[in-house]
Amino acid sequence: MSLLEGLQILVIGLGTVFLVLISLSGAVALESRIFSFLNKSKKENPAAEISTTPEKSTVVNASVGELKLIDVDERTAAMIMAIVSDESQIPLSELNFKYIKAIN
Amino acid sequence: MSLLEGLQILVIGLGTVFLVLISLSGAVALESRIFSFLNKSKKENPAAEISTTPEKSTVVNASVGELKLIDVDERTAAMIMAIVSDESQIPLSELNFKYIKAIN
Amino acid sequence: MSLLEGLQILVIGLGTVFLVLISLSGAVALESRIFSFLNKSKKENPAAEISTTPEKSTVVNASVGELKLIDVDERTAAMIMAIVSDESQIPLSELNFKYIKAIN
Amino acid sequence: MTYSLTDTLIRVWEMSGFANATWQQLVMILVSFVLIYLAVVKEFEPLLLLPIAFGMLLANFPMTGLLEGPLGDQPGGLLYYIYQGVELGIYPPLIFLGIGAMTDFGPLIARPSSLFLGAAAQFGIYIAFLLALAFGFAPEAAAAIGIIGGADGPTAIWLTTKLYQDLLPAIAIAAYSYMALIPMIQPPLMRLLTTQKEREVKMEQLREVSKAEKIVFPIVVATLCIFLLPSVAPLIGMLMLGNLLKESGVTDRLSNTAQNELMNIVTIFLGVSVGAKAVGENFLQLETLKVIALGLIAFAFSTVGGLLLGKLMYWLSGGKINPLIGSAGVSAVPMAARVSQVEGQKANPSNFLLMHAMGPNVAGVIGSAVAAGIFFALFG
Amino acid sequence: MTYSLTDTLIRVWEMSGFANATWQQLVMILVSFVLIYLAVVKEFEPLLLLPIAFGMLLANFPMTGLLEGPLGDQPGGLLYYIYQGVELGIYPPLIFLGIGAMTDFGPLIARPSSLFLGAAAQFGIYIAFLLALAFGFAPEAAAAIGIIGGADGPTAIWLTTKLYQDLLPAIAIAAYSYMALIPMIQPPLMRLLTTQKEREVKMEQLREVSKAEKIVFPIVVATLCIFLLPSVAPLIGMLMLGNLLKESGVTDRLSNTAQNELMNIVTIFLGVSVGAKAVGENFLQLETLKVIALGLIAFAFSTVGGLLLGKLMYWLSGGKINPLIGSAGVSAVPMAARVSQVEGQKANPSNFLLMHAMGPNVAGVIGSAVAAGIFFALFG
Amino acid sequence: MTYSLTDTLIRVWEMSGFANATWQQLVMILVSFVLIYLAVVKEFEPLLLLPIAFGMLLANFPMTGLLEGPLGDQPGGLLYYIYQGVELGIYPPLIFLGIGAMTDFGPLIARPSSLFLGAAAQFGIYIAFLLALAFGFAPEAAAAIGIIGGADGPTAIWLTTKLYQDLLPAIAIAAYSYMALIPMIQPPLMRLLTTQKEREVKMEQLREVSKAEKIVFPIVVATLCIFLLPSVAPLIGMLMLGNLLKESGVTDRLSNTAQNELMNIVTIFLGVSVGAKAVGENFLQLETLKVIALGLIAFAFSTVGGLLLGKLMYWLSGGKINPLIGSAGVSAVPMAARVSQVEGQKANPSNFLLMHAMGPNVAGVIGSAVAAGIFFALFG
Ligand code: NA
Ligand code: NA
Ligand code: NA
Repeated sequence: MSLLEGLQILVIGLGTVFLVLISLSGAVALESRIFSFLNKSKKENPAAEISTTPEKSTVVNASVGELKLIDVDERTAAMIMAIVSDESQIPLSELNFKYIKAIN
Repeated sequence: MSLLEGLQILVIGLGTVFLVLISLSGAVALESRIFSFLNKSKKENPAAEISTTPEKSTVVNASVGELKLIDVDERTAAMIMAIVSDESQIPLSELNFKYIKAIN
Repeated sequence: MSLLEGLQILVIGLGTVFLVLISLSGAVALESRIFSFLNKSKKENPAAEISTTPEKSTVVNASVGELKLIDVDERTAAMIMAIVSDESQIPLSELNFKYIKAIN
Repeated sequence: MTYSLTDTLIRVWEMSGFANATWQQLVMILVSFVLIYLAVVKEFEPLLLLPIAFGMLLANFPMTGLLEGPLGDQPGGLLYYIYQGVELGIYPPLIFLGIGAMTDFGPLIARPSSLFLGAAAQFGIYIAFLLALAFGFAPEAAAAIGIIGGADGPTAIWLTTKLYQDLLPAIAIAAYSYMALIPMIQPPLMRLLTTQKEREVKMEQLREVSKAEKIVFPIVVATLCIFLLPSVAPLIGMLMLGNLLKESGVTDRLSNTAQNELMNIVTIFLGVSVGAKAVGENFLQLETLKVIALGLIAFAFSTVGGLLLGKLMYWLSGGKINPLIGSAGVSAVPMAARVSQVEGQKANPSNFLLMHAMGPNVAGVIGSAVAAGIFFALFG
Repeated sequence: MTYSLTDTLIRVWEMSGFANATWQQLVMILVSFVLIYLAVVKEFEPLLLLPIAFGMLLANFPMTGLLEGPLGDQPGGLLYYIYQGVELGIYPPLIFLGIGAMTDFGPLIARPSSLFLGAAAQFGIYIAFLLALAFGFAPEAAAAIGIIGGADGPTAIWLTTKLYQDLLPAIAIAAYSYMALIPMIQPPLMRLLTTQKEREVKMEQLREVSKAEKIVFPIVVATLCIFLLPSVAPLIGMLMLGNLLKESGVTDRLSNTAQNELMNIVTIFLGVSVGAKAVGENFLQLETLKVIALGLIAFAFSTVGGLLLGKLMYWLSGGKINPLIGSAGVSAVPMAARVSQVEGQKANPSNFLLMHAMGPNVAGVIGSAVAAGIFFALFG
Repeated sequence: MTYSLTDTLIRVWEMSGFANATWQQLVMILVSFVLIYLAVVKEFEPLLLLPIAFGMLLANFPMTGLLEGPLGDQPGGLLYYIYQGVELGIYPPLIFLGIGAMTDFGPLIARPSSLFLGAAAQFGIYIAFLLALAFGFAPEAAAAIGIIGGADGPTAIWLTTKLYQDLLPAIAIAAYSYMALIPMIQPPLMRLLTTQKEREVKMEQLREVSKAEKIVFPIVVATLCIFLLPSVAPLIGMLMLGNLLKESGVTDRLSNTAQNELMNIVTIFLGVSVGAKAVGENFLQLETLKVIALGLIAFAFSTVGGLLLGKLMYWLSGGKINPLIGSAGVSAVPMAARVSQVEGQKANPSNFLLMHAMGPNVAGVIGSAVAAGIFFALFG
């Protein structure tokens, strides 16, 4: 293959890379617009189905609701509960935490 | 294949499924009888070899024995110890828990 | 194969096993000498590059340094932190432990 | 070959999907999007349906060569190789190994009559088989369609691969989708076929099952089933090996790997492979719609079969058996058992049928494997 | 055959490595030691370089038969079988499955223009390709050499296997070594090509990206890329499947296995296989040195490409884009992004470019896969 | 073909195991039950013996086709495919990869003379080989039988597959069973061959071994062993790769997967495959009993070899070496080392031999792999 042909491949190749990635960039931008549009119409119409899987956090919140947190923030508490639940293979809903308290 | 033949296969097929699962059910019932019979004779003769692997729970109990549980039930305590042991790769027998206490 | 040939194979085989393992033993001994020699020259010249991966323990120590340990030894503390970090997928450097205290 | 600018651009264009897509491929891509939506948003058995949907997407892009076999020196496409595990019947038994390692047969051992319900709930298999024959399907195809009524994915995939590979994606998708839809399919039939009084029945607590019984169980089941029906060996054999690894208590590391990493790896490969069979020419046929319709009928009649035998057992036992546990015999572990629990509690808030329904539920896995073995013996 | 003492000793000796080693094998063994040193002590991408080095060691011991294919009844050697996963193009896509499951495309979605930088940073691929042609390499070899500039190991291995297997070990070793050397290769070029003022630019915080966008992203990318360039399907397809398994949130167990155990198993096999191709006769050639030199040039020009487009975007955006994030477009995730962060902070201690550089960084993975697809379409 | 009721019932019956079982199959099924009992209740190396026993069970059900190869279009049986990993010599080296990643060679590095004991404890291999010849076995079979004395499962399986597959299950079962019986086989010989004074010897504490030595060790061993004996490459090569992955400290994720998930998956497949070779016609032969008897002799003489060299070293070292660590040279890691510990402590309650015995113990793994390599070089 001559260098001239090689140069053409450089142009075509790099061009195609740009073409594909620019298309992608357009598609991603379009995707974002669509989602932002959908979100807006959802806010106006809150009855529309929204979330994909928010149930998990709800479960955590529910559990947190029954629990006194003393000097511990919710994130830490959720983490601790998740660890215990995961390790003990007991679903969160069946674990009975009364207090999570920072010790000092 | 004619529908008549299909009907025969329905009868034969479902019949065989029942045949196999009823045999299984008989075998399982028989198995249970045998084990219950063996257990009875074992109770009368406690020297006979019984358990397959009861050592694990024994280990846990032994450890729990050395430990004060304050406002914590045994199951929770065992769970906590198992988590720490598993995660730290230190056998339970080498972990030295002094107290497990519910905080309030 | 005659038993005489078998006997020869016994001699050759076991001899080769010994030959290989004795060579290995010599090589390992030689390896140890070289490393011990290198270590000595390093101690005289501490600028030479030494460790392969001591960074990990440093990280742990750094974190432990910011932390009050009350009735808890460093090993236990490190273990607890490692468990929480591993389980919560939060790097150790971002976890903020203030105290680790044995409860009594 | 020269690489002039225009020639190369033309070549790239001519080899692109835009220049080569058939309408079938485009439709299939849309179908795969719908399946992805169902798997992700509606959570229809996502562990298998999502890989299936993505495999379908990949297989329907034009000109990729992903499914082509080796040609001379040139190796085949990626999906061709991954598909071999389906073609050679390897993946489904490995999934069963993992399922066995995850299954507790305790409730079944405690009440062996659960197995009758696990047999009755294969009724829909044969009804759908008969209807499929009536619709003009070949016996092999009819058997594969019927097995949807077993409500058991790996079994359906295994049998379809052996008997009629063209229907593989349709049957797998129908099986997994209807399994996800069990909470919608079963309750109306349960209320239709049972009385309030029947649904209110509280069942006696199950006896505790000893460790030894649980260890012997998989050996007994494997021996008896495979003796009676040798063709069932890959499925029942691996299911029971997995269960033995679990129950023996001495091979925990093998049991854990079988039910986690090995199963996950095989699940990804199995899903993608099955989806990859769904290329337009085969899938976009009237047959596919028939399969989907017949699959629903199969599920419904399996449910009916379980419920009717449940009613019979209610009657024979003098009202000790709640017929609602019959519908759990379709397998679809553990959804069908949960449905029994929910319906039982609706009739009587203090009613806890879950453990009682788990017996028929796991019996249904054995039942549909047996039914598949019979079809394979007859038509394989 | 008789087994007299002397005869057998002679036979053992004649079959030993000492009696059969070629100088090339001895040199290769030394090379493998150097690579082990680099992997272990210098931590040059040890996850792949250590298995590669050990595979090279094993393959260059004399008389082992590890690489021999089956002959009649006699099965082949261990490395022959493990190598099949490379030969058939299976391992690299599986690695991409795991990478997809580990990658967060959020920063890329938040700023889609990152993709331009991911394209520009493939510049070195084509420069090295051109130079390789000039050095007299065949076009297929030149393409494989060029792809080193993609700074992406599995892509380089995949393309080289398809186009020119003789260069496989040289190219793989160059790719992984230069990836490890990114913190040394890039900074001088970054300082050379950017002004202090440019490097000081703080970028606006990225918007948060919703879960739904992240789920749709892999589907969009797979569809668009594979339609435009079908040959890219195994790499981009698996990358995006892995990402979908992760982002969907409903298949966590599959995602975890894909990014951990499956990836680790394949990494061991891939590394050992690639190293095993480095037998003396092929590796100890002037070509290998040329490959290594051209690889460095490729890395340098890819960095330059990314930086130059970064400067253009700085200028077009009125100074809102810090051109230092351009060099992260070479991929080499996440090292190249970290280098951008470090250089940015040197210029302005309150400058945090890491998240901004992650966009071009992951775009670079897509970019080099696309470049590989183009080469495969042209020369495969 | 018609499907009349009676015809089909007859067909099902004719194809069932009841109509086709041979007495050999029934006996083999009983044998498999005994092995399951030994694995589960007596905990005889259950990780391998339980899969072996279940594989034997599956393989001896009549009419399953599990072991049949592909025929025309029809794919082969499940166990046929799983067995390929044994047939092609792939599983045992992968097990060795995992073992290498689990093994700490520190005690061996600290006292290299441990390797002499690891050599001496292969004595039984050659005694059993000689006796097997005397019993009329072919040299290949005699070598495979002898290797039982190596007390190392994967090595025995690997060599037997290469030399004489018919004996595979007998040899594997003997090897794993006697490994489980080490605490019964060795103590009488240890007490017989050593004096109370010898057993009381406390050994000097081992020096600490540096990380660098541990990293270089697998490279040195692989290089030297494979140079001397190329046929040993698959076993020693993978063993040392696993160890390097572990000791390097930079590839922990690979080392973890090698010693856990990969090893577990391969263990299941290896066990089931080996068991599946135990079909009645081959296994229920006088040869099997001879193998089992010769295996015990091999274990005993390996123990004796280790102890006798231990006594020599006791004498040469002026009483510094406790000869009880010699018996640990048979490998059977870590049971044999524990037996040394227990016997040493019986003689002197303050005696801790465990770490001292670990050196010969891991040396024994290398020793038997070397012995296997020699046999393969001579008869392969
Ligand atoms: Na079922
Ligand atoms: Na790149
Ligand atoms: Na040994």
